[in-house]
Amino acid sequence: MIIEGKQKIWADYQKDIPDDHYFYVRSCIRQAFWPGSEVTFLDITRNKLGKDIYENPYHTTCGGIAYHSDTIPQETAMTIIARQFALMHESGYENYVCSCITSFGCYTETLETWHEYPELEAKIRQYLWDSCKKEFAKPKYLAHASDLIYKFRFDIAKQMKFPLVNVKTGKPLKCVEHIGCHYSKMFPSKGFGGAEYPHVLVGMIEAWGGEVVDYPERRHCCGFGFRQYFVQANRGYSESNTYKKFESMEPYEPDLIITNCPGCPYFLDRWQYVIAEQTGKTYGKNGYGIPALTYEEVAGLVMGYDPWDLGLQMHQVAIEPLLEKMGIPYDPKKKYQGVNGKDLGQPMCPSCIKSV
Amino acid sequence: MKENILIIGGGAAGMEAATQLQKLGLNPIIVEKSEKLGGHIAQWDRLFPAFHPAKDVVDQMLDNVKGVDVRLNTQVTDIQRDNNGFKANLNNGEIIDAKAVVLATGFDLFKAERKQEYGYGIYNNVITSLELEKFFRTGKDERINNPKKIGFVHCVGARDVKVGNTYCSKVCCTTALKQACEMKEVFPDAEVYTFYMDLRMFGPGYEDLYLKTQKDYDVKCIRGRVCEVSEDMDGRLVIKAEDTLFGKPLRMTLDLLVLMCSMEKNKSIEAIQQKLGIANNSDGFMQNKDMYLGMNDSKQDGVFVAGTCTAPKSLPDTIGEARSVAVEVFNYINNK
Amino acid sequence: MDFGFCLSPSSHVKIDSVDLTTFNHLKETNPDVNTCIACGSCTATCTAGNFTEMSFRRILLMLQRGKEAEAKKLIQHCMFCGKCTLVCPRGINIRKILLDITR
Amino acid sequence: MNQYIFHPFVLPFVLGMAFVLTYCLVGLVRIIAQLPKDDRKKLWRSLVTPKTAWANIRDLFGDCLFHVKIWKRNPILGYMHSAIAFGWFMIIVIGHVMLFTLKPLQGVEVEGFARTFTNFYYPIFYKHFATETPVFAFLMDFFLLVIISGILIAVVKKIYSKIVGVKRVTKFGFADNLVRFALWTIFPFRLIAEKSNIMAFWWLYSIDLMIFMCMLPFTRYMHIPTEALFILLQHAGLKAREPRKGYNLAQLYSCPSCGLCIDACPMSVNDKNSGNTSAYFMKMMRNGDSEDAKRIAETCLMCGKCVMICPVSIESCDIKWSQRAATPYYINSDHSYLDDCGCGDASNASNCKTPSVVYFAGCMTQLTPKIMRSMKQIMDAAGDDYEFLDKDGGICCGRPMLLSGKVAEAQAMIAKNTELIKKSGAKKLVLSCPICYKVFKDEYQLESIEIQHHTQYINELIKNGKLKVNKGDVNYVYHDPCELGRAFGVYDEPREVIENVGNLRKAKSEKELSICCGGSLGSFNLTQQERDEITQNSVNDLMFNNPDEIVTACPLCLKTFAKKSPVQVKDIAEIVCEKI
Repeated sequence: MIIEGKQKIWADYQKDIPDDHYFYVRSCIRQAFWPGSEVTFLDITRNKLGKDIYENPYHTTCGGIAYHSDTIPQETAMTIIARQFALMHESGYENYVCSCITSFGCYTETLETWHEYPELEAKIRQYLWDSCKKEFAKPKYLAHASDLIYKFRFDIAKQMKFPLVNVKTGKPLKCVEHIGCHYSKMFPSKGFGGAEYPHVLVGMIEAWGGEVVDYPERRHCCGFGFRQYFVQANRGYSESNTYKKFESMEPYEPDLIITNCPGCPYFLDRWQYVIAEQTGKTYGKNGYGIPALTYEEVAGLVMGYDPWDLGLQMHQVAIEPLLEKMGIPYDPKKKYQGVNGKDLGQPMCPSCIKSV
Repeated sequence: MKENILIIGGGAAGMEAATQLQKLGLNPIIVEKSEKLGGHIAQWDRLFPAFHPAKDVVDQMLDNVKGVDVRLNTQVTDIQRDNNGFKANLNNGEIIDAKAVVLATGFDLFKAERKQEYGYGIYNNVITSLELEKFFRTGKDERINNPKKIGFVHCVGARDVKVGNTYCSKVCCTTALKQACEMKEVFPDAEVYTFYMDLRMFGPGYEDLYLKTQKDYDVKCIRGRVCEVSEDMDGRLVIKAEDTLFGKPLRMTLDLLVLMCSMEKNKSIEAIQQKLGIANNSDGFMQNKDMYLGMNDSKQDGVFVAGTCTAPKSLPDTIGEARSVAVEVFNYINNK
Repeated sequence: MDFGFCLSPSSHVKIDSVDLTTFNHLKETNPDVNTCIACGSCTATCTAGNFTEMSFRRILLMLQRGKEAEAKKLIQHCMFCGKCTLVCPRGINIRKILLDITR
Repeated sequence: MNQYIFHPFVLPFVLGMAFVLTYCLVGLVRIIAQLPKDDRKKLWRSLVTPKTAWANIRDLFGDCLFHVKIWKRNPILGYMHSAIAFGWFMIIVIGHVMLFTLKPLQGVEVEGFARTFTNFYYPIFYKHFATETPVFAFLMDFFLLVIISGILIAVVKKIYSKIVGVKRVTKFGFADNLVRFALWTIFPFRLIAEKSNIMAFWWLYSIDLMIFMCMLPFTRYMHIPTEALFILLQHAGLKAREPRKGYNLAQLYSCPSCGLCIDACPMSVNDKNSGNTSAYFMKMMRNGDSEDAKRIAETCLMCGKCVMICPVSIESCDIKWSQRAATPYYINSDHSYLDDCGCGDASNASNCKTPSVVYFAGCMTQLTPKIMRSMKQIMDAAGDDYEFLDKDGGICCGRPMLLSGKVAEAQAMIAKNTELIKKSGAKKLVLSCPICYKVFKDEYQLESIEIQHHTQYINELIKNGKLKVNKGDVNYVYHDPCELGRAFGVYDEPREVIENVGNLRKAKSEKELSICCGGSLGSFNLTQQERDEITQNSVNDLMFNNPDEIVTACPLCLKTFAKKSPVQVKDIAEIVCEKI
């Protein structure tokens, strides 16, 4: 591997991210999968980095899942997006930041389509007015939330308490970075580092002391793929994609996987359990899996947030070995306790992969 | 006094045009931006289809242009029409008056790093066809360490809208097979694969080369474009392609991947080209008057084109065009 | 546990691990096997191909891609009539190769 | 024992004779034992059936002693062979007859066992032990000289074979050469010994005989005793079965390696391939050199010319076929798909009338549509009701499969085609391809359905006036396809047809001597280039009298010749069609 070659590409694929004042929109499924992540993101940006980040309570889904599942037409999806942009405009913001990669893809695609087909933009403007009586507006900047963390990765590093280093060996943790397909595969110029060698997560890993694992199936989709998952009979196809990635990364013995998409950490996490049940195989050491975390969770961990506050108990793959490696203190008793100390109930113990 | 003919470019087309123009009693002046004549072909080791040493051809051409006025390390910075023809300013301060201009500016090799998925410049064992020729000439390339499995990718930067080049680069197929055979000669134990979209063996003896490649050299030609290259734990290359004839995706590990870079228009001449009013054709190369009877004429009076500045061409094609441009220029001068 | 779905096998041909013994053996006695250009003439004219999936072109590829069992299945349909050999533009002695594969 | 009835120099001879007799006897028993039961029965029956018994006697004398077949082919070689064989035979016969008239030199009478023992060698060395009557002396000397004259020809042939009209001769190893040298010298030594009575020559004569007889089983000269058995077996109607057993073994040892087949073989056009001819094949099979023999068995075009030309009538193609059939296959054929295909089933066509003729074009004809088109026009013009069985592609006739030695596999195709043909209800089957014709004639059980090749069919149509043709002035030469000519002797019908539509010129080699086109499906191993050489040679032969067009009656020959011929190549149906 010639790192200079990658650096050249990374330098070529940079984009402008404004320094402050962001309009934040959430992801539908992340709130269910990883509720701690978005909270942590807002906390880090607002309270640790001191940024102005606004969340409008009236914002909705971007329509992406319905759009990619062929259940709503493009115009409908675009009108939903136009409404989100209008909310931003009404709130006095022009830097649009979304939490979801699917959304990011939809927004990028929509903006590019409007750019190429102004008549479509005019049509949507009319639809927006007809349906919501809202003024059409486009954001000045569009960013994914991970772009922000990437931008401020060194500021976070300054506040870092637990770098991505194995405290026992002193060696950097081996981190697999997994980028959501819709981050830059559709529009390489819209993502940090482009489509082939994205830098957005690599930058975080490097800044926080980890070592990036570049394995042959790095580019491969996590296996979510919307329709492949939604139909139960097709789920084996989804699972097989994940399996392919794990088979490819296994020899590198990664310590964790960092992702920036709602679906990826979910599938990379849950399918490990399913693969273990079906084949008896686990990819971590001693019967554990490889933790697949969101970038916010990783940022939270290195900055010293309590693992259970970050919502790491939501992961099927036990997180404890990683915490031990990083030397992060945690209270095993509190794993399944809610914020008010209420018992959340433990998951049914899987027969193969270790959950504690 | 002999009429001056300004030839921009001292590669195969420029040298051959100068040779013929001199024989026709005109005074060709070659302006070459690099430090020596020969162009791309001088970087080549052997030529398809019969593995003829390129040096023999280049040396013969160099011998032929002895006595021709040659300016090396020189570029045309400005060119204007005047009553006598053209007035060209060179970057060494010199001004050349010429009756006609022959653009023999050749091509640029596609920059392989632009096809990011092939990882040129990122993975250690991905090299270009030109670098392989250098290895054949010098026997030295630290990336080539007794490879056991070698792959060739055709059409890198050609027939590909993703890099903006929709044309076929014409010579890469034959070059790939030639180089594949040569690799087998250097490394007889290696398995050599070529990944092609179509094998375009258009010239005399080329199809025989193809047959020889398959039969005598045991090179395996797989119809399918390599779509993805990665590195494995041992630093070997993992490639993915579809075997389209078999109808199944395919993956394999290679020790060396050679990218058959296509020809692209020489961009360094664009300013002068604009000054002369020569447009580009749809492939981005210089436009000639028409592709049948006016292939050496540009749409501008007194400006002629020869060789790969108008389209990808093989060496024999280029030499043929260079000879015909000499006749065109000669007729132009005599009819004036 | 039954999830109602399972891992689907990879459709990739993994050239690295393909067992080429049969093909290489064939190649020793019939160097022609390398020279197929996949024009499909043999398949188009095949008498057995009129009724079955028989295709010499595919059989050759199957042997090179580790699908020997499939190749051997197809070859069972051959009638050895020799039309393929007559139409091959590369002059490959197809009938002989087919016969050799079955040995 | 008196020196006049015994001398040690007879011992080498006695030893040799005892050895060769034992060897032959054991061999005979072995071959007979290897025969399948049915074949053995056939053999016994043939020996007592007057017809075959007579043929046995006729051929034993005609072929083994007089070499009639060689005489016909080449009188010089015929004389050479019969001089040696018949001369020697006569010397032995007369010698034994003489035994009763001989007077021992010392008047010593011997009785009992000694008498029997002396009888064994007495006629061979009689001059040393006894005086003979002048008539016998003359006869003995005469036949001895006849033999020597034959040997002289052999010596000349060895030195310069072209003088006796043989281009290529078989190349032999040490043993063969040694025995040949022994054979050549036996009789001159005997002559000298008899005339001079020098002891050394008696010794040489006897040792020569010993060498000849002891080495005989290991050389081509084994054909001398084996041929007699082979004639009996062949007349019994036996067929080749296991490659190196029984009848085949007799055939293998009956081959004299004379090499006549080398010149005859179309492959010999390239000297490199003359090693693939039957003479060498038989030799390899005898030696059990099976890898090479297997290769040759599969290289042979199966054109049958070597069989036709063989002075011993050895069916070498059958031996090659039995070698092919003995090859094990690890993948068996599966033609079960034929069961449900309604291929070529034209019986549901619009005309419900039963056709009088069913036409089967065959695979090869599918590649030469002009033959099919011509045949349709001819049948239309003749007004015959016909059904075109494989109009939309049919099933292979099974002959190519048989040629690869697979009998059971071919049955699937034979059965399906039989079913389709019978279903048509036609009384006549017309074929365009001699390859099909061969298998339909040999293997199909079509009962009352008459099988014709289109040459025969067209000839019949012209003869009975159903087809009117005009005679043109084109000069044609006709190529006899192997599987029509040599296999079934269909020589006259095509020639009659051609003479009806144009002029027939002769080729250099015609009819049973016709040279294979080189395209034969019989060969598996020949490369395209090797085939091309054969084709070129065959074309040259056909062009001998500068014809305007080459006519053949086989789609494969047609396709093959078209590549190399300087003039147009047409099928006989095509030229007839042009003249309707």
